[in-house]
Amino acid sequence: MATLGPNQGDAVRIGVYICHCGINIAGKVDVADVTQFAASLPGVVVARDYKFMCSDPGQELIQQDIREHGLNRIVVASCSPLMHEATFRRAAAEGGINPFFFQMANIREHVSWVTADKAAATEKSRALVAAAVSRVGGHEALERQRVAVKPDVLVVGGGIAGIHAALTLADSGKTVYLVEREPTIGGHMAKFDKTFPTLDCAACILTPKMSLVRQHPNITLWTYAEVADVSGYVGNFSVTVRRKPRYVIEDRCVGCNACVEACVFKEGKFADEFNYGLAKRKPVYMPFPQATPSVVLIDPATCLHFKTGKCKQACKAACERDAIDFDQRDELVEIEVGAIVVATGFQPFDAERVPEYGYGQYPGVYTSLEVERLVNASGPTGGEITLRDGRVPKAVGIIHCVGSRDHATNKYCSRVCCMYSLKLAHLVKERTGAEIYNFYIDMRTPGKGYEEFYDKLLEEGVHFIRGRAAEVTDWTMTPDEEGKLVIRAEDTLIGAVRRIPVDMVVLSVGLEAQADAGEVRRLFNISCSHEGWFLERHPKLAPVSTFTDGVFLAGACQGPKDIPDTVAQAGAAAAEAMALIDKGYVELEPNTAFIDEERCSGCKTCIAMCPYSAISFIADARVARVNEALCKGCGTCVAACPSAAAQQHLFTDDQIFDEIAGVLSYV
Amino acid sequence: MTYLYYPGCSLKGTGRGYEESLLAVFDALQLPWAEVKDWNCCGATAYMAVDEVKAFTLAARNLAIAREQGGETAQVIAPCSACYLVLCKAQHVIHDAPEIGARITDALGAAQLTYGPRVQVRHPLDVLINDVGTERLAAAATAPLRGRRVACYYGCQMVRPYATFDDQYAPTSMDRVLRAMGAETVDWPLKTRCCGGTLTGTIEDVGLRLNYILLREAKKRGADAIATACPLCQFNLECYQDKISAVYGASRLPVLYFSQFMGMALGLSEARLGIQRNFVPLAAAV
Amino acid sequence: MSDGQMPRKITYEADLDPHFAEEIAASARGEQLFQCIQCGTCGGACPVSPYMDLTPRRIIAMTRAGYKAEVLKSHTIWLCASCYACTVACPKAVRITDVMYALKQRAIRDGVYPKRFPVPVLAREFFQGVLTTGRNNELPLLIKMYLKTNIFKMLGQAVMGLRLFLTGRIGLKQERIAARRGEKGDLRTIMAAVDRGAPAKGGPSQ
Amino acid sequence: MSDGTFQPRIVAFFCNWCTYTAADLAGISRMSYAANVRVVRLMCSGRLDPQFVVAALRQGADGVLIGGCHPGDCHYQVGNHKALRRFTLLKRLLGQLGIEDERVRLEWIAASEGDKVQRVINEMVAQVRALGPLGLTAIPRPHGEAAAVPPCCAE
Repeated sequence: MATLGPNQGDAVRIGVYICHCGINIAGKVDVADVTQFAASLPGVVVARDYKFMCSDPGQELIQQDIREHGLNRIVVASCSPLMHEATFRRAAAEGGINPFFFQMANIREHVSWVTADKAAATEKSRALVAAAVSRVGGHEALERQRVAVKPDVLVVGGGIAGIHAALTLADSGKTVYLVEREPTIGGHMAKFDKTFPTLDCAACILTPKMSLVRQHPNITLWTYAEVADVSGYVGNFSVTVRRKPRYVIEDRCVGCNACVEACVFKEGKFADEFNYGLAKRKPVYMPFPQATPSVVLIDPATCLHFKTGKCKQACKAACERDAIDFDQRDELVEIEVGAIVVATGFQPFDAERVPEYGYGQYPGVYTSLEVERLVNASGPTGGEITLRDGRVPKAVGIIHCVGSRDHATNKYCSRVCCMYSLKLAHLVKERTGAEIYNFYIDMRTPGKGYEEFYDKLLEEGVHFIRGRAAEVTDWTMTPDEEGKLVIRAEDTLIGAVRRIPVDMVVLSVGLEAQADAGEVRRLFNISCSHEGWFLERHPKLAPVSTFTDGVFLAGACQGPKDIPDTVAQAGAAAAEAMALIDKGYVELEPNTAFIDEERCSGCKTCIAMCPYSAISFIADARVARVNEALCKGCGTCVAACPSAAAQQHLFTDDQIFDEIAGVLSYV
Repeated sequence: MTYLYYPGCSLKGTGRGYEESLLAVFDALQLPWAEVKDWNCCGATAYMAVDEVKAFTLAARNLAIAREQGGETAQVIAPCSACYLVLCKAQHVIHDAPEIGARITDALGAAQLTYGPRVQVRHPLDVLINDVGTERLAAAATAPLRGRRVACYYGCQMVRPYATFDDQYAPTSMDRVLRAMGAETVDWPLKTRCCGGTLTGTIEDVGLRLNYILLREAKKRGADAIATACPLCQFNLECYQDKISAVYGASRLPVLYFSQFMGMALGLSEARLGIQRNFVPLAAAV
Repeated sequence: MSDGQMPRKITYEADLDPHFAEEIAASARGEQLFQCIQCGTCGGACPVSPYMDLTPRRIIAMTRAGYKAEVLKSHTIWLCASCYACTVACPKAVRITDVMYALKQRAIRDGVYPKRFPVPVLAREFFQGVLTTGRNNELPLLIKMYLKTNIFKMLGQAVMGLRLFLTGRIGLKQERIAARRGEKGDLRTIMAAVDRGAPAKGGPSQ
Repeated sequence: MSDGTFQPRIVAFFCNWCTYTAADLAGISRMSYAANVRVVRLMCSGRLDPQFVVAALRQGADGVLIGGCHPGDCHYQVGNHKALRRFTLLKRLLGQLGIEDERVRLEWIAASEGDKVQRVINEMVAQVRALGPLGLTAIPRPHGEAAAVPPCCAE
């Protein structure tokens, strides 16, 4: 056992509390043994075990012991400090001692939940408790620094999640910057025809919200823009937004489409992104009729002016308000915000990655999103469901789980495909009277009114084949298969392999993280799961927070979810951001670095280490000094200091050496 | 570098035409080769049904000999799909299941052989596409196969599940090789659908039907011949055509090894390519 | 499995073999058997499934549940042509072809395959032939198989056999490897060593 | 743990944001792994002073594991790069002292990689167990003693 660290003032009197966490810890760790062991450690005055230390009586126990036994240091061995460190620091403070005279030992996540053997778990718990006891003696009293919070909020992504979060925040009086990468807000929802399970029209419920965003005095909307850089920390973020040139002056354009009419291309010639290439557009175009803002843009990749420099610029001539500007460049805008809501959404799975289903090979194979556009009255066919050759399908196969629940693509369930497949089955049957065959693995309809929707489809005579389709092919076995696409699958409820000829195949593609999720997450300093979904701070208790304070998540960027869940989560993220801003300040963890000027040799090694330029050299004194307001508390400078002059509060060399000694003191 | 040619049993028997034509093509393209010395049967599918470890041991004996003959990174050419698969599979199992791997390497050691984990097992199409390249092939085609419409049939075990040189669902290597030789190849969806393997010999009605479907579809897509890369596929598709015709109606279509087509394009004689051994003459599409 | 006149369809737990699934999973080098979600992709992808009495999916389910007798006497495992279509298509990475091999090995070991069914006979004869000579000799193999299963069927193959002989595609000469007993690379030495290295339990009886 | 096999003691230094969180995730996911590793939490792998490693080895650790965010993912921008540079120098020094390579290991483990925590710890425990005890004499560290590591390791 190492000697206790040096302390200022009174002798160290430590209280150690071993939590059972019900059976979560006590089921694996002999808590009585660990408690007894703790009692034997130097400086320990009281050692107890208790069923739930985080409960009110548990915290009360600590406070009572502080009063009765004059404790001045507290160690709690329970769950992860990331879970309850704040709880117990508060308990210590309420008990009358400095909250940083506290140390936690993680014997749940790091011991009881990961160790098979009881004796080994108990021994490891002893070591971690010994380390905490060894370290806490050297803790110093610290004060938290308060920093004012900037009152504005940035919302990234203008799909339904970003729209709802922005409106909620703006309605509460916050100034909101809404940044959207595409030329219009609306996201995927704007492309849908109807929404399950109520079958209300997506446009009818979405477009009013889109207009509200445009009109709201508290919202600054930047479409065709991306966040280029983020710096700062909770309450004080500096953000750079890059507005891409749309070659149209946004304030002047009234969306009259005169330029589109006038374009030298008489007909649309290029794949229309909004309709997944099922329609054509011109180089100057309005993304879709209800685009918000109602402003056209010019695509330089297809515009004759940009490609050849030899266009008569009919669009420019046609604009009465002189809004066309071929010389537009990227524009960088700097803003300061207190909180950020990330709502960057998902991307649909690329169906060509499952070659068995023939997407891109057979014209009769469509993705579900393409069919959304075909069903849509404002879509490329005016809502007529016709195949690429003009025929109306008589039989349609809908293949579920394309790019979901598959080790070769995505292992997870995309959550929405069963329901949207049912919706499309209903819509296609309603419009065409076709026979519809759903090929599913498991029908997943957990949601309000969802199972009832499934019941309705069963009544409508839609066929359900429980079996994952093995292939879509065009080779035939029987005369009725001629000219058709054949779906081969085992009907598992019957136990027979079936070949079902259809005219149209709909691939219910799953949801994937955006291709650039990795870059976006670095920008905001947040984490990703293996699949690229942004990681929430806690899967149950902090579902919209991230590991970076002040950055919140909304919608499908966190994982596949449907519209009701997305909107609920967007509201939650807005509320979290509001809570932060309305509080008006943040208390920073006092783990900043500092320089012992007596020891500093003025070598400036630390200065180069700091990524935040928080350390400067004081020429007169020939020492380095840390600006604590800028320091984020990584401790990189401390590790680099050759004379041990640089130190970090809460992580001083001595505290860490004590912890190492403690962890190894027990064999 | 010399390619080590692993014939396997079929290329010395029913698949003699494959051996003759492939080696003639290798010679014509000046690809040096030597036969694996005292090779043994790969183990094939039937062996795995009896004792898997012994099947992999059989395969590993060949790889050990190849290592001795051609060094640690010797390149073994396995033209027969079953041999190719079994040799690849043995390598995977020995690598992935260390306890089985140890048993096998110990057993080889008992007969003074050392397993070669880095020996590369390659299909001749892999060599032709990646080592030679279609440009060189096209340049060598002195008698290009103008006007010939070939359905390339890859079968199952060449592309599944271990091959990395081609796509598992829509392979193209044989098509690319034959197109370089001047032939036209037809696009058809049954390129990798199984011919039934030994089922023609054991459960004949099932085997015949599988091959009937393949022949019918190839013809329907306008092919005037099928090219294969496996002695068993060739045997099933060709030698059973009389029986298939008896059950399902006339189904005659010439079935050649891709190497026989190549040899023709390279100007080699039919006799050198073993074409006279085929049951269905090249001009016999019905 | 029958109570008097009507066949009993209910299965009692006592009818099942609780260890069967684990034995098969172990023999197929992995426990992916338990990952199966019964989606049926295997049967849909299988070119031979139209002729199977039980689809591959049912084989997996029944193996998992311990229906040893029913699984081992199923035609399915002998119809499997090892084309690996199911294995590459399986969304849960179950190596179905290897499961079929494990079941074939078990059926041969337990001697419960369908009577006079030629596949297991072919497999065994092939095995013995290769063990003796190191090479597969197609003609003797086929003759033996027909002798042991259906001798009349051999007459149906006579025409083809003759043509193969005339085109030089089948020979009478016995192919064999050169390494003799005790020499370097001798197959019998190797196989005996494999047997010695085998775990105490399992491994086929010959 | 009392079956007589050598139980190595390994001290781990995990950064708060990635690897420590990943170890928590391994716990939440109930991924069982060897109990031989005891974690000391740092805010950043950049805080890792090579003296910590030396201190651990001197006081009886048989191995040291350092965990940080993947390159490019550091919560503090580049702390993990600094850690890597120091680690490289430290390894050279330890090598000269005859301390085997497997005993001191640096791993990038992201917050989502609970499974990697499990795999790395199990792997390292097996490797160090195979090497046997390090057997450096445990000399109690006198407080305030000056750096026992050459200045080259400071950065």
